[in-house]
This record gives sequence, structure tokens and C-alpha cells, in this order.
Amino acid sequence: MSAPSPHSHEHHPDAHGGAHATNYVKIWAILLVLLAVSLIGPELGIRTVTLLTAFGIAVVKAYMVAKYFMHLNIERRFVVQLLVVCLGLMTLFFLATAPDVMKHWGMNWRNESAKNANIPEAVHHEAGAEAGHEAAPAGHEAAPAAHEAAPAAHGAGE
Amino acid sequence: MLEHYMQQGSSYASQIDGLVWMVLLMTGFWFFLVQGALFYLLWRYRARPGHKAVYLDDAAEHAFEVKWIEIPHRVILICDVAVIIGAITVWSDIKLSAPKHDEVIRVVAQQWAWTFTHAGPDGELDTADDIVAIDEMHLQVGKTYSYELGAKDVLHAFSVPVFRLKQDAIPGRVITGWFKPTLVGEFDVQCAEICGIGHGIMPARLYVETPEAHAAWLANPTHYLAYKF
Amino acid sequence: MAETHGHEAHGHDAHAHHEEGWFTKYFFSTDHKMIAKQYLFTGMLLGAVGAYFAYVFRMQMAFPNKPVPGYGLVTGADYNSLVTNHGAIMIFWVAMPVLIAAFGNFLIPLMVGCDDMVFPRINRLSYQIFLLSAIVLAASFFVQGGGFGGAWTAYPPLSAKAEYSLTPLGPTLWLAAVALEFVAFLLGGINFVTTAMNSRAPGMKAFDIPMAVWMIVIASILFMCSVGPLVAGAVMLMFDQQVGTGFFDPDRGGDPVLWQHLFWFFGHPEVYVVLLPALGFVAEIITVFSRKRLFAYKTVLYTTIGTGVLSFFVWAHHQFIAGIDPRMANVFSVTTVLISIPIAEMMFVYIATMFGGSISFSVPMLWALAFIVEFLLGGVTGIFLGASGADIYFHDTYFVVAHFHYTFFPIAIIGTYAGLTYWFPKMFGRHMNEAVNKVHFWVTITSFNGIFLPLFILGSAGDHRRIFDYSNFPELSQPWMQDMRVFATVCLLIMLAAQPLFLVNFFYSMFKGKKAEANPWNANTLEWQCPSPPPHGNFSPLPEVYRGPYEYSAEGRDQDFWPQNSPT
Amino acid sequence: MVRPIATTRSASGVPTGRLAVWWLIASEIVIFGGLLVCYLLHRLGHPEWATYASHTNTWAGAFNTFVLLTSSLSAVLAHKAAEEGNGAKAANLLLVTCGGALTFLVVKAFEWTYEIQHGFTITANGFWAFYYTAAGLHGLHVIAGAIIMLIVAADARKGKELQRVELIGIYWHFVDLVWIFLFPLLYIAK
Repeated sequence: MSAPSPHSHEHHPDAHGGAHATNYVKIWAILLVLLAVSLIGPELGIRTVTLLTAFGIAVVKAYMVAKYFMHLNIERRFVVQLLVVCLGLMTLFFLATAPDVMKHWGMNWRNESAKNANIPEAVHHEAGAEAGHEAAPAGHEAAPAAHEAAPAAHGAGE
Repeated sequence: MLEHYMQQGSSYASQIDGLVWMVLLMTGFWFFLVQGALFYLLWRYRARPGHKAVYLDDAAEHAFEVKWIEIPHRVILICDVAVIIGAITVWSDIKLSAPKHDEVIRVVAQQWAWTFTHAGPDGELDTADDIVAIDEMHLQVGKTYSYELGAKDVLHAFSVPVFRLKQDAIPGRVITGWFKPTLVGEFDVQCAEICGIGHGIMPARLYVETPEAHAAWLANPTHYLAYKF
Repeated sequence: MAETHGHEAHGHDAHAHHEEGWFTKYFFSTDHKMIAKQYLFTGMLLGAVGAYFAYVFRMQMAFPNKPVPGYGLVTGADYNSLVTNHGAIMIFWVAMPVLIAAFGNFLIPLMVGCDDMVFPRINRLSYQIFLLSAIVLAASFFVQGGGFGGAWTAYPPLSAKAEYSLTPLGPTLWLAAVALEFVAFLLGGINFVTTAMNSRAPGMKAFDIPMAVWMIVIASILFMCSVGPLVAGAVMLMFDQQVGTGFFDPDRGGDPVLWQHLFWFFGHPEVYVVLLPALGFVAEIITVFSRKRLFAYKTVLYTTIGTGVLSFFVWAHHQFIAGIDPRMANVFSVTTVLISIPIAEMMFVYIATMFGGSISFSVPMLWALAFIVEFLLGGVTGIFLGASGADIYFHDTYFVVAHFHYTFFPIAIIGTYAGLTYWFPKMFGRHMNEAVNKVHFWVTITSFNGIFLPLFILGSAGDHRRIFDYSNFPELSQPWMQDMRVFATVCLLIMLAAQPLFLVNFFYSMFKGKKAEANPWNANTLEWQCPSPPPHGNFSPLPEVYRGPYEYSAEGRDQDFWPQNSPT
Repeated sequence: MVRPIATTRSASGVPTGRLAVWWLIASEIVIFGGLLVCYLLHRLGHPEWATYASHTNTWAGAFNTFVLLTSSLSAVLAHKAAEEGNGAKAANLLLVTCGGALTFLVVKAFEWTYEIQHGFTITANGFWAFYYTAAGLHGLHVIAGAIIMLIVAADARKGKELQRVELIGIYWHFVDLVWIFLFPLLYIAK
């Protein structure tokens, strides 16, 4: 994917530090402030705000670390392109797999076991099991219901 | 091409066979054309004393490419578009559409047997008169059936070659589809997804009967057949 | 670049001084050529194991439920385990080590004109991890319950739960072996790509790099970018197997379809990962033996990169009827049929290279041409399976088996034989017996077609994969079908019988063959400009490059070849 | 072991060591990316996981994020020192980074023991399975990074192989980046 540049030319000094002394401590301070901000979200309790701040700030922090600490701003372009392509592949994988794994029903199919796990009764039930501190897998209780609801097979198979 | 080897037992079997014919004609044409060109070039430019290879510089290569490679390349693109259109129409007719069904049949695959729950005389599933048969499926010719496919343990695949029907059964999922038998007879049902050591020994028999024979079967169903082997 | 001519000479001499004991020379060597031979011999040994598995289960297909000579009675579990591990061994432990690691290790430093891989010790480590993975795989057969039998795709819940696969340890050891093999090829891949990108001889511009190096580098990049999710998937599946989590267990919130996506997101780029090196060897060989410039170098390069990129968008054509949402099948059917365009263009360009050439039919050329001829049929039959409508009938039948053997056999076997017969003089400094190799070629190719052409017909007649006994299916146990299975098995026996011809010739000529000079085929690429077999440090002095690798029959020159490193 | 001449060349304009580390980072992105995509798919598909996630200790996660950000700072300062040729200072800063790694692991150890004692084991349900797998894989990368950092620091103190300080720095920033995304995914999204 990355056609290497023609015969290397020395415009790119080996040492990065020499370019300009970015004040790393300042960047670090900004990152801590962003971390603090992202922590306010759960305190407020408004779900959308929490999600927005948490992930928005995570992206900003990631950008700053990549740019200033990993010196991607003065790295050769094909390296940045390579990393972005890998991220793009992951989003491609997410988008193509979501209709089957994220959603639990589709054209001519429905995911019975996942659907039963979602219904509130299962959650309430799980809370009960957890209060008892025995770590019975929560999904298990819901499973037999799934089997019965879907294939009401005659006793032969059980 | 397929009907020579496997009869067409369902309404959409001919559509799939038609698509296979189209792809066969197109790919056959290109295959023999390209092989012919290759063997001709090998014969024509074989090493002979006094014969020297020609040197095509970029300009000559480009000219050759435009004439001999771009044109076939575009025609292949057109063939591909035709194949895509054919494939999507056939796929949509079979897997995406769900025509009004006369009866529903529930198919459950498990490690190494098929369980078919027929709707019984009243034509409704989950009623008292349901008929459950092991490794036996009785259908009436000409009736449009919808199937509910589930699996108990591992992945299986409900495959009826004569219907050109194949759909994986996934534990935890119920997958629906339809078919309409058009050929009376006794056919095979195979498992098309590896499901453990018994994958090869879980055949089921499919009986497509005339309305009278089907009614007779409904009257005294031969279900609960013991395992044959 | 810091290195000057003088410095190189000094660096080179320092190499020669330290003496290598017998052990370090052969088993603990960091010389890319020795590591290449280690990969080659391990790959060939495991190829024999894979071929033995094929022999056993083909005998079971032809003569069901009769004891197979050299194995005994094949039960259902045995059959599944043999088929699973035939597939896994041939792809992960024969095609990849020989095509990418053996030839990659041997050719990349020589073809880009440097003395070794950039990280020799990591190179040695990647072979050791690969050897460990082969040992772990071998161990997986001898644990309680036998080897893993859930197909090389290892779909859960069959591969995740011991109560379904009836082999508690087999799947985990198999998965550990595959994961170790991924680690070995990630390390190796980084070495190949960095060496090819950085250690090029001075003067070698991007379009002066031979196609074999380009193809192995692009293959390594495709592998590194696609194997990631499956490494994560392997960790999750191993936890499912041994720790008891429910990543892919539908009863506990997991989803088996997620594993299918993880596997095939890697699976399809993987088949291009093994295809590209073979295409690279074919490009080198057809240009040398038709004394002609590779037709449209840039077109080949850009279609290769195009095929590589497109190969990330097609994976769900393996899952049309495997429970994905039917609407997604249409999307993947479009991309799958479209990927035939760049591959078709590459085939046309290879064939156009023959135009106006002076073609001599030596053994490497025969193998390279056989690759194109057989791979065309493999590619063409892929359209039937890429078209979602037709795949409903053909999925998991022997039509699919025949299709991918018409692509994998040219890649793994014909590509390897082409590479071996072409680079044998350089690797071992001697010539193989040409006549014996030609007999071996014709017997292998005719019997190969004899095995898999009938399988297309059997697949169309409804034969499904991985079924060890068709007698339970009346439709499939018709006499003419059983005769075809017997015919295919007999052809396999003939092919296997022909292989010792090559092996004896190979090992005999290694020591007793006619001495080979540096450039027996009069080729341009740099590996032919150093003595054969190349000494430690390859070139002295390290070459400079002045032109592309394929300047054959240039006008106004008496010689019909023009080595890359000759100034005039 | 005499390093081959091949390593001294950099036709692509990026020194060989750093080019190899970028390829390593690319393959790591795809590995962690694959795992996090699977987690995200399940998390968006199963709303009830939010209640399971409510038992994670956000403050421990936040403190660990602070620890890793600080260790990233010391890693980049070590790189700056190595650029200026001051091997000893770079080695000390690398040791500070290893200290940060150790703190991270100690906090994680306490966090996990608390959670396991309260029944949230890896086999409890889907969320906890992903929680331990993702955080565990990340923890292993932290340990691997710390070990390599000690080796590089030992060489740097003697003024040898100073360019490796930058290489381990890039790897360490990547480990920090993965945690920057793991933190909201596992801790904040409740």
C-alpha cells in the first residue's frame, strides 16, 4: 500500500528533537485536564453527555499523543497513511459485521438467544443471582428459555 | 448444466440453473479464448535459431495494451456486471423475498439428526396435531412452504440439493426461508456444514407426495421412525 | 545514507572472520540463506505429511470403509481430523513457509542487493517460533481424543466446546499452533518489508525492484494488516475452550457468526497472501525464458496493489448462506465478482509478455506456464461461487473443493516447483537433471487435472464436503459417481508416485549435480550477479543499480540481457 | 554480532529501526482494533452490559490513565535526552517510565482482586469476559514494554544504541493510546 519514496534524500534529519523543542510538559498538562473533564461526565449522569465527552476526549488525547509524543507530525507521510489504513480496516470490519452481531434480527432471521438475554426480566433475574454472590453465568438461565421458545423439538433430542 | 446431474425439484431451481448456465457460457468463452491466445503465442514465438525477441519500449507497450488488453478488459467488466445482476436477482428472489406460504415447517438440526415438525392436518404449527418426524420430511407437491430453521448444539446446514436449497442452521438463531416443491419423489437431505464426527451419517429423506398420498400420510403418519443404522 | 563504499568493504570483511561451528552454521544461523533453507526443508517435510493425509482420505473416498494401506480403518473422527489438518498444514505450514519465508528470505536480500536481512536475529527467531508451531501442531494429534476435526476454519461452537468436538485438548493445541505460526510470520513479515523498503542497493528506484520482491512485500503487508483480528479471535476462542468464557457461545451472549467474520476477514486476504509470491516467481521466470521485458510493469504493480486492497472487501462470500444477513450477501457478491477484474488484467499482462518473445521451454518455464494455464481455470470457476445466487447450490460442495485446488495447487505446488527449479542453481551451486524434471512435470500436471476435473462434476452432482461415507445418501452413491471418485484417487496415487522423482533429483543434485555458474539463465536480476551459491555477505562489493530488472533484448546490444548492476 | 550493512541503509528515508517499529505498531493496531471492535459490537448489541459495567471502579481506571500519561511524558523526555546524547539521563527517565508501568500493574492487581472476590470473574458474563481479555492483553503489553525498557535503559546508560530509546518510546506511546481508548470503553460507558 505504501510505495516507498524514490532514492532516499537526506532532507529528513535523523534526530527529531532538533526541529523545535515542543514543550512536552505543557502537552502532558493539557492531557491531564482533558482526563479530568472526561471524568465529569459520569458524575453528571446524563448518558449522552458522558458518552460524548468520554469518547470525544479519548480521540483528542489520542491525537495529541500521536502527534506530539510519537512525532507523527514530522514523520514521513507513508507511515501516517499506513496507520490510518489500519484504522480504516477496523472500521470496515465493524461496519460489515454489525448487521449480524450487533443487531439481533434481520431479513429472514432473528437471534433468539441474544434477544432473550436482552429482555429486562433477564437483567432483573441476573441482579438476583448476583446478589447471592454465586457467579452462575447470568446468560445461562435465559438459555433454556431460548431453546424451548425456538425449536420446540419433541423429546428425542434433549 | 446442473439439471443434467440433479433434477429440478423446486420452483426456483430453474432460476439457479439458469444463472449457472449464464456464468458457464461467459466464463467458458473467456477461458478458452485466453488459453487459445496463450498457446498460440507460445507456438508462434517459440525460440528458433535466428529469431530474436522484440523489445517493446513504453510507447509500444502502451499501444499494444490499448489494442489487446483494454478492449477485452472492458468486455470482461460488462460480463461481470451481467453476472452481478443475474446473481442479485436470483439471490433476492430466493433469500430476500418471503412469498405467502401455505404451511410452515420447523426444521431442527442437532448432532447428527434432523427433526421435522410438520403442521399436521390443520395446517397450523404449534397445535396439538403437529407431526414430529425424525430424519423424514413429508411435503405436498405444489404447496408453498416456509421453513423455520434452528440448531441445538453446533452449526449445521439444511441442504436439499434437488430443491437447490441450502441454509446454515446456527444455534441460538431461527432462520426462515421458503420453497415450493414441484417434483414428486423421494430425495436426499444433507448436512452441508461440518458438525463433528457424525457429519457424514446424518442423512434425512424427503418425500414429496401427491395431494392424495400426502393426505394419506397425514392420516396415519409414519413418524418416530427408529434410527435406521 | 551514512554508508560509503569504503565503509562497506570494511564491514563486509568483519563478517568473514568469525568461524561458525557446525551447529551455529546449520541450526543456529542468522544468515538469510540458511534460514531460507531451514524454512524450505521444514515446509517440504510438512508438505509430505499433508500429502499423506490427502492419500488416506482420498482412499477412504474411493474405497469406503475398507482399511487404507499405511493407515488402517478411517472412522468419522479420523476423516474429519485428516481433512482439517490437510487444509491447515497445506496453507499455514507448506504454502506460506515455502513461498513467503523460504523464497522471501533467500531472494529479498539478494534481489535488492544487500548482504542480509535487516534483523538477522529476529529472522532466526521467526523460524524457531515457526518450528515450535509445527511441533505443537504435531502434538495436537497425540493428545487424548485425537487431533482437531472441525475443519481448518474452526467454526465454534464445534471448535469451542469439547462436548461437541469430543477432543478436549486437540482444538486448543491446533489453535495454539496456528497462533504461533501467525507470530512467526508477523516477525518475518516485518523483516521482509523493512529490508525491501530500506536496504535497496544505491540507484534502485521503486520501479527497479524485481516483481518477485514487490509481490512478497505486498503479501507480507496484506498478511500483517489482515491477521490482527484473527489473533484477537484466537485468544477469545482459546478462552472459550479452556477458560469457559462465552465469546462465541450463543447460550451465553456470544455469537458464532462473529468468529466467521473474524476468520474470513483474515481468510480471504490470506489466499492472496499466498498467491502473490507465486505470481512474482512466474513474472521472473516468463521474462527470463521468453527473453522479453515484463509487459507493463506498472500495470502489474498497480493491479497487484488493487487486488490486495480489494481483497479486504470480499470476505463474506464464504458466508453467503452461513447465517449472515442476506442483504449483506449482495454487497459482497458485487465486490467478489469485481475482484476478478484486476486478476484478469494481471493474467492478460503476463500472457502479453510472451508476445514477440523467444520462448525456450526449460523446466522452470514449463512450470510457470502451467501456473498460468491452471490458475486461469481456478480463477474462472471462482465466478460461480462469487455469484451469490449460484453459491446457494455450490456452497460446501466438491465444486468449491475443485475450485480452490485449482487456485491453491498452482500457488503452493506449481509455484514452488517453478521457484525451486529456477533458483536451484543459485541456492545450491549445482544443476538438477533436466530430463528427470520434465518427466516429473508432465506426470504431475496431467494427474493433477485428472484428480480435480472430476471433482467439478461430482460437486455439481451434489457431493458435499467433509462427508466421509456417501453410502448413506442414495442420490450420491450412484455407480458413475463412485467410479469418478475412484478415478480421482487413482490419479492422486499417480501424482504422489511421481513426487519421489523430483525429491531424489533434488537431494542428489544438491551434492552431485553439474556445477552451476553464477548466471546460468542469463538473467538480469541481482541475485544472478553474485557467485552461486552466494558466500556469506552475498556481494563483494555490494552492487549499484543502473536500470530496471527486465531489460531483455534491448536494441543495439549483442547480448540479449542487461544485468541491473552493469554500468555499461 | 556484527550488524549487517543492510541495517545501515534507509532508502525509504526512515531509519530501519523506526520503520520496523511502525510496522509493529500497525500490526498491533489491527490486533487491539479487532478485539475492541468485537467488544463494541457486543456492547452496542447488549444494552444489559451497561449494568454489568457499573461494577467497574472508574477511579482506579482514571488513576491508571493518569499513570500511563505521566509515563508517556517521561518516555518522550527520555527520547529527547537520548537525542541530545545524554545516555544516563535517558536511562533514568526510562526507569521512571518503568516505575509508572509498575504502578499501573499494581493498581490493576488490586482492582482485579476486588472484582474477582465479588464474583465478577471472567466467566461471569460477556462483559467481564471482554473486560479481562482486553485489559489482560493490554497488561501483557505493558509488562513486555517495561522489560524491553529496562534492557534499553541498561544500554543507554553506557551510551550505546541510543536510537533504541526512541523506538521503545513509540511502542510505549502506543500502549498508552490503547489504554486511552480502553478506559472510556470499559469504565466510563456505564
